[in-house]
This record gives sequence, C-alpha cells and structure tokens, in this order.
Amino acid sequence: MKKAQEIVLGVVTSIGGFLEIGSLSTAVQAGAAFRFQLVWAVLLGTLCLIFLVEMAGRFAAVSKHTVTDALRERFGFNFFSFVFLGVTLVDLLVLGAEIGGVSLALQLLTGIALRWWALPVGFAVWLLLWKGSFGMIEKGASLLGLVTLCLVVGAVLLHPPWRQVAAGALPSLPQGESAHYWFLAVSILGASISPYLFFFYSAGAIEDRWDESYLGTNRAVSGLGMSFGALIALSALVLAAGVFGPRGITQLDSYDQIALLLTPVLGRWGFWLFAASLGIACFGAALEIALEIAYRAAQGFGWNWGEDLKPAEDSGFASVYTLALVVGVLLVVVGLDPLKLTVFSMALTAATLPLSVVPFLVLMNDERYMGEHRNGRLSNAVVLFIVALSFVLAVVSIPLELLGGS
Amino acid sequence: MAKGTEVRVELLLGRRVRDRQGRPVGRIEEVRAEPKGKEVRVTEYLVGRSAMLERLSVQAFLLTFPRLLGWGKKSGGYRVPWDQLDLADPDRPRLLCDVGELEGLEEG
Amino acid sequence: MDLIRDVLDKQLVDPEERRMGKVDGLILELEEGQPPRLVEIEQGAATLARRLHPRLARWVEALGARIYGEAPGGPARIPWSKVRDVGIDVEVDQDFEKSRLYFWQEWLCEKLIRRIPGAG
Amino acid sequence: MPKEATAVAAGRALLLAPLLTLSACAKDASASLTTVTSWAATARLAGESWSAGRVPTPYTRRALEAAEKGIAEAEKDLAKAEDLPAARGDALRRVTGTLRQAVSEARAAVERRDRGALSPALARLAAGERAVATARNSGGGGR
Repeated sequence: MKKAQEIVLGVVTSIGGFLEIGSLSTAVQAGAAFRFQLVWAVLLGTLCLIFLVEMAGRFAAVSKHTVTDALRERFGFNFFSFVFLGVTLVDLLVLGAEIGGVSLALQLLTGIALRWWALPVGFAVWLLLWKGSFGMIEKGASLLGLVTLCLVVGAVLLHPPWRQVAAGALPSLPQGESAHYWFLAVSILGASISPYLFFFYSAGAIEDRWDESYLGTNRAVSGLGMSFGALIALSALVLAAGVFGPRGITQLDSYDQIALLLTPVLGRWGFWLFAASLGIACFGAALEIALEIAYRAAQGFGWNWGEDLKPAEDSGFASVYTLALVVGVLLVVVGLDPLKLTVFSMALTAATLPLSVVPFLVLMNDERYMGEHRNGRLSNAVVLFIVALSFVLAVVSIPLELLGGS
Repeated sequence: MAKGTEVRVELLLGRRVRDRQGRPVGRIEEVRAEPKGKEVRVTEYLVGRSAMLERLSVQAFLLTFPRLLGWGKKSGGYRVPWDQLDLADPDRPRLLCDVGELEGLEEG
Repeated sequence: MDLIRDVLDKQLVDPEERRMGKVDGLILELEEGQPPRLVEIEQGAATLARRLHPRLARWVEALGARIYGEAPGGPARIPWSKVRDVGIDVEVDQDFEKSRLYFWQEWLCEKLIRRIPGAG
Repeated sequence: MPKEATAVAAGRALLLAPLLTLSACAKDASASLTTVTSWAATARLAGESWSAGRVPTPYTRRALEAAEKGIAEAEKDLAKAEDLPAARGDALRRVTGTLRQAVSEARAAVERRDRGALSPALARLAAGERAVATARNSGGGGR
C-alpha cells in the first residue's frame, strides 16, 4: 500500500516536473511550423529520458551515491571540473529562461513588463529554498503543476486528426525550411532530455533515503511519470498545430503569440489557464534547477548537502543556489529575449548531452557501484543512440540557425 | 634522492613515463600500494592505456559495443615495480630498466 | 589498494559519517632504498587547482591569502595514520569541526549567511 | 591506420551530408513573408479575442505593439532580400505596409477600448493576409 502511494505521488511529481518552459515552447513552435511532423522528436526524447531517469534512481538506490558524487570519484577532479563547468553553464541559461517564464506569466496576468518581475521572482524562489524543506518543494511544486493538464483538455477539445498525429511518430523530411526543422527537433530533444531532471531525481532519491527495495517503485515512477509528462508536451504541440497553423501563424517569435494557445479552445479561461500553467511550471523548474546546481557543487566537492538542512549548517550549498539565482535573474534583467534564450539553451543542452550522459552510462555499467543491478545492453544502446543523434543534429543545426537568422 | 622528498599521487596521474633512451613508454594511470605493518607503501605503478581502462572500469561498458568501437583490445600496458621507476623529477618519471623486462598487463 | 581508483577523489567522512570534503590530493614520501610511503591526505582549493594547471594553483593561493589572511596557512593535511577505513567513502579519525571544509564553511557563514535573516 | 582513416571518412560524411542538404536555405524573401503573415495573423487573433472579452487589454496592447514591431523588421529584411525582382518587391512592400498600418490602427482602437473601430482594422488585416498569400503562391516570394 505504501509503495502504491509512493508510485502515485512519484508520477504526479513527474507530471508536474516534466513540463517547463523548454518543452512547452519548443513543442508549440514545432506544432505551429510543422504541424504533427515533429511528434517523433518528443517521443524519442521522452524514451531517452525514461531510461536515464530510471538509471539515475537505480544508481542512487543501489550505490547510495548520487551520479555527481560518482562522477568525481570515478573520473577524477580534472574530468569532473570539465563536466561541471559545461553542464552548470547550460543550467544557468536554462534557469534564466525559467525565471523569464515566470516573469512572463506575471506580465500576462498583470500587464506589468516582465523585466520588473525577474527580481521578485528570483527572490521568491530563493526564499522557498532558504526556508523550505525538500518534501515541501518537491510535492508542492508538482501538485500545483497539475494545472498544466489543462493543455491536455484543450488538445482533446480541439478534436485533432488523431491519425495524422500518430503518423508524426515516424520521422519524415520537411518540405522546405529544413534548417529550422532540424533546429526545432534538436531543441525538443534537448528540452525533453534535460540532464538537470535526472541529476535532480538522483539527489532526490538520496534525500528520500532509497534502497534496493525501491527499484520497482523507481521503474514505475520513471516510466509512467515521464510518459504522462510527455503527454502534456504533445498536447501543447497538437494545440499549436490546430490553433496557430490554420490561422497562418507558423512562425512564433515571441511569447505574446504563444499566449493565445488556449484562447480559441477554452475561451475566457484559456488565457488565464495558459498564464497559470506557464508560471507554475517555470517556477517549479526554476526551484529544481537552482537546487540542482547547488547539489552538483556540494556533491562534487564533498560538502554536506541537503535541502532539509538550515542554511547555516551548509553555507556552501546555500551560497551556491543564491549565486545561481542572481545570475539567472540578471539574464532576464539585462533584457535577453526569453523565447530566444529558451530555445537556444535547449539546443545547447542537446549539444552538451554526451558530456553528462556518457560518463553516467559508464558508471551504470560499473560493477563496483551497481553490482548485479548493472545496465543491460538494451539500455546502453538506446540511450547512446539517442544521445549521439541529438549531438550530431545539434552540432550541425545550431550554427545554421545562428547564421540563417530569425 | 634525499630522504623526505614529497611526491603527489594526483600529479603522477597522467605523467608520461620514458625509458632510459628517452622513448615514451606510456602514461602513469595507477599507483598500487599495500599496507606494511602500520604503513602503506607503494608496490608498483601501472602504465599505459589498458591501465586507464581498468581504473575507470569502462571495459564493461565498451564490451557491450565491441565491434562498434573497436578498441579496448589493442591497448597495452605495463606494471612497473616501485624500484624500477625514478621519481627524482616527478614531472619526468624515468624507467630504470628495459621495457622488455616489464610485466605486461593482461586485458580485462 | 589502488591509490588513484580507490582513494583519490573519494568522499572523506568523520567517525559520525559527516561529510568533510573529498580526498583532493595524496602525498607520498620517497626514502632511499625503501618503497615510497603514503603519508598524508591533502585538501584544498589550491591542491585541486594544481591538478588543472600549476599557474592556476598560484592564483588560488594568492586569492586565498588575500581573503582569509594568514590564518589557515597552506592546504589542510590529514596524516594517513588517521585513516580508519577505505571503502566507498574514506573514514578518518578526525572531527568535522577540525576540517578545512568546516573552517571555510564557518567563514562563509560568518561573512555572508548569518547576515541574512532566517539562516537558522 | 586504415581503420582510423575509414572512421574519419565516415565521420566526415556523416557531418557533411546534413550540412549540404541544410545549406540550401538562407534568410530570403519567403522567410520574411512568413514572419509578416505570422505577426499579422497573431494581431488578428489577439484583436478578435479581445473583442470577445477573452483576453485582457494590457496584454492585447502589448501583443499588437509586438506585432507592429515584428512586421516593421520583416519589412526591412524584405527590402534587403536579393532574390526579389524590383517590381515584385514594390508590390509586396505595399501589402506589408498596409498590414503594419492596420495593426497600428487596431492597437489604437484597443487603447481607446473602441470595439467599433477595431473590426474594420481587423477586416483589413484579413484582406492583407490574403494578398500576401496570393503573392506568395504566384511565386513572388522566391524559392
């Protein structure tokens, strides 16, 4: 009975945790520009994420170490510092994008420009981390995150041609605009396979003191949770394909356009529900990413860490998330375009995936950490294939998108 | 070498070992030690790529794609007994015997 | 015991399992006619920086001297004789309150964290 | 050695193939027209939703402002586009000019909260969108 509760709670957490500004905006852009043609990218990214999240949970439950701990211990400080810098830099960009997302939601709700919101939003995130406990943050953010289910409702009410949606599960070549097509595919992959999600998950498993008896729970939570999460991203894509495409809005340059996603379907409620979903999802993600950056530093350098400790007991940990939030807020205050920042940081995530994923895979095959629970060939092959694909696509399409403008 | 000279293990890692003629033998990848009474003393150094693969224990991972990557097989390595490595200059470790006298590392 | 695989970069814990940083460096002592002896564990930002580049280590040392003044005096060393157990973590017979990590976390707490309300 | 050489060649082919297929597209008149159409249609959707009381006024004003700016920038790009014959370009610029103006009027109407003045502006937006679509289909947008 307890396990069943854990699974339900875990799945709810993942649904709430999956959708953030990255997967939302990349899915919406893809739907508007290419209708259902990029459904495959969401599915492929989610498949990879399911495998990675399951591994991260298994690693923590079996070895009692987080992935970051092991990264430093097994590969040494030099390699660790390389990964640390790369992944943290991308994380800071994503954090900026999430803070921008919350600010934007507040701009939609109040009409006050988003730049003014960045500081209060950053402060609110910081205050929760400063005062809150891990359970409160994880459960609170994810329960509120269920509001994003309104996207699923919207997509169903739209009565999309389900057969065509399903056909999008198989990759196909676009007619024209192929550079943009591949760039969006990369951004979707990056947004789905966000490394912060599985690093965070592994730290969470340690905070909740998982052991080997949790392996079943872990499998259920990662599989079901991430699938439901992907359902929300897919709904956003379907909505955009049905709402924007037919009206000739095929190119989305700003959140002012995306804000209308639900209005034609849900009427008066659509606008407010969209703003609430965006705000809550991004707020949860901002909390998780700021925490994740602090976890990574603490675990890599062997400090005491834990969201349940008081700041005075782990001053290093508290300082890191404080600093990270300052950087994130600054990115919004200096006036970086939040949509460009989001899409770019998602593509960059895809490009840096091998950096975080390949060493992780090596650890998952290490008998000294994993004993009999090592990875099988299938998991290795699936993850390696998707990550390699994302990387190649990213390396090719990012320069082209930058050169091609828009 | 004077008594009490300090050498840092973390800096030995990755240093290229040369033989008496100055030819590179491989990089130091592991320092093996054994407890002797109350002390712990170095017994041997492992040099070369297969030593690195073993330290990182990547073989298990590579073995899932043996043909795809093609390596993991051809990499060699040696065990160097503690008294056959001159660490007078820790930045330039030198072999005190011929490479031929060294024991090779079996493949994992 | 493989020093690089099993000891270097491992988590250091005190007898109460409190984390006190990682094994940033290991010091061997050379003696004429004797196998090199493992004498100390070293910890500190400069030790880490030296592994990346010697010049970086000098910068870190200069920066450290400027921030803390003379107080800690070089990197923290723990004699190998204090090591109780080498497993997944390295356990040493030294209290967390005497560690380098504790020192600078307290420093950070004093200078920054406690000045913010609600630090506990 | 031959093994490595093959690997390098394979890697190069893997990287070059998508590069070649992708490099065919740069920013051209067609891309600018897509931007114009998207912003014009957004403005119309926002305007219609505002009329129906589905979206708040501050948001609508901001969205229409953004649309005006977006169209103006695309117009600039259009003037620079090399793949456009001069006569064709003039015709297109006239249409985009009307669209920008219609968005501007719509914004003014929203600012005055004048529903009556909004609908003619929206109607002109719709007409302009159709004109752009026709121009594109007759091959005016390059590609």
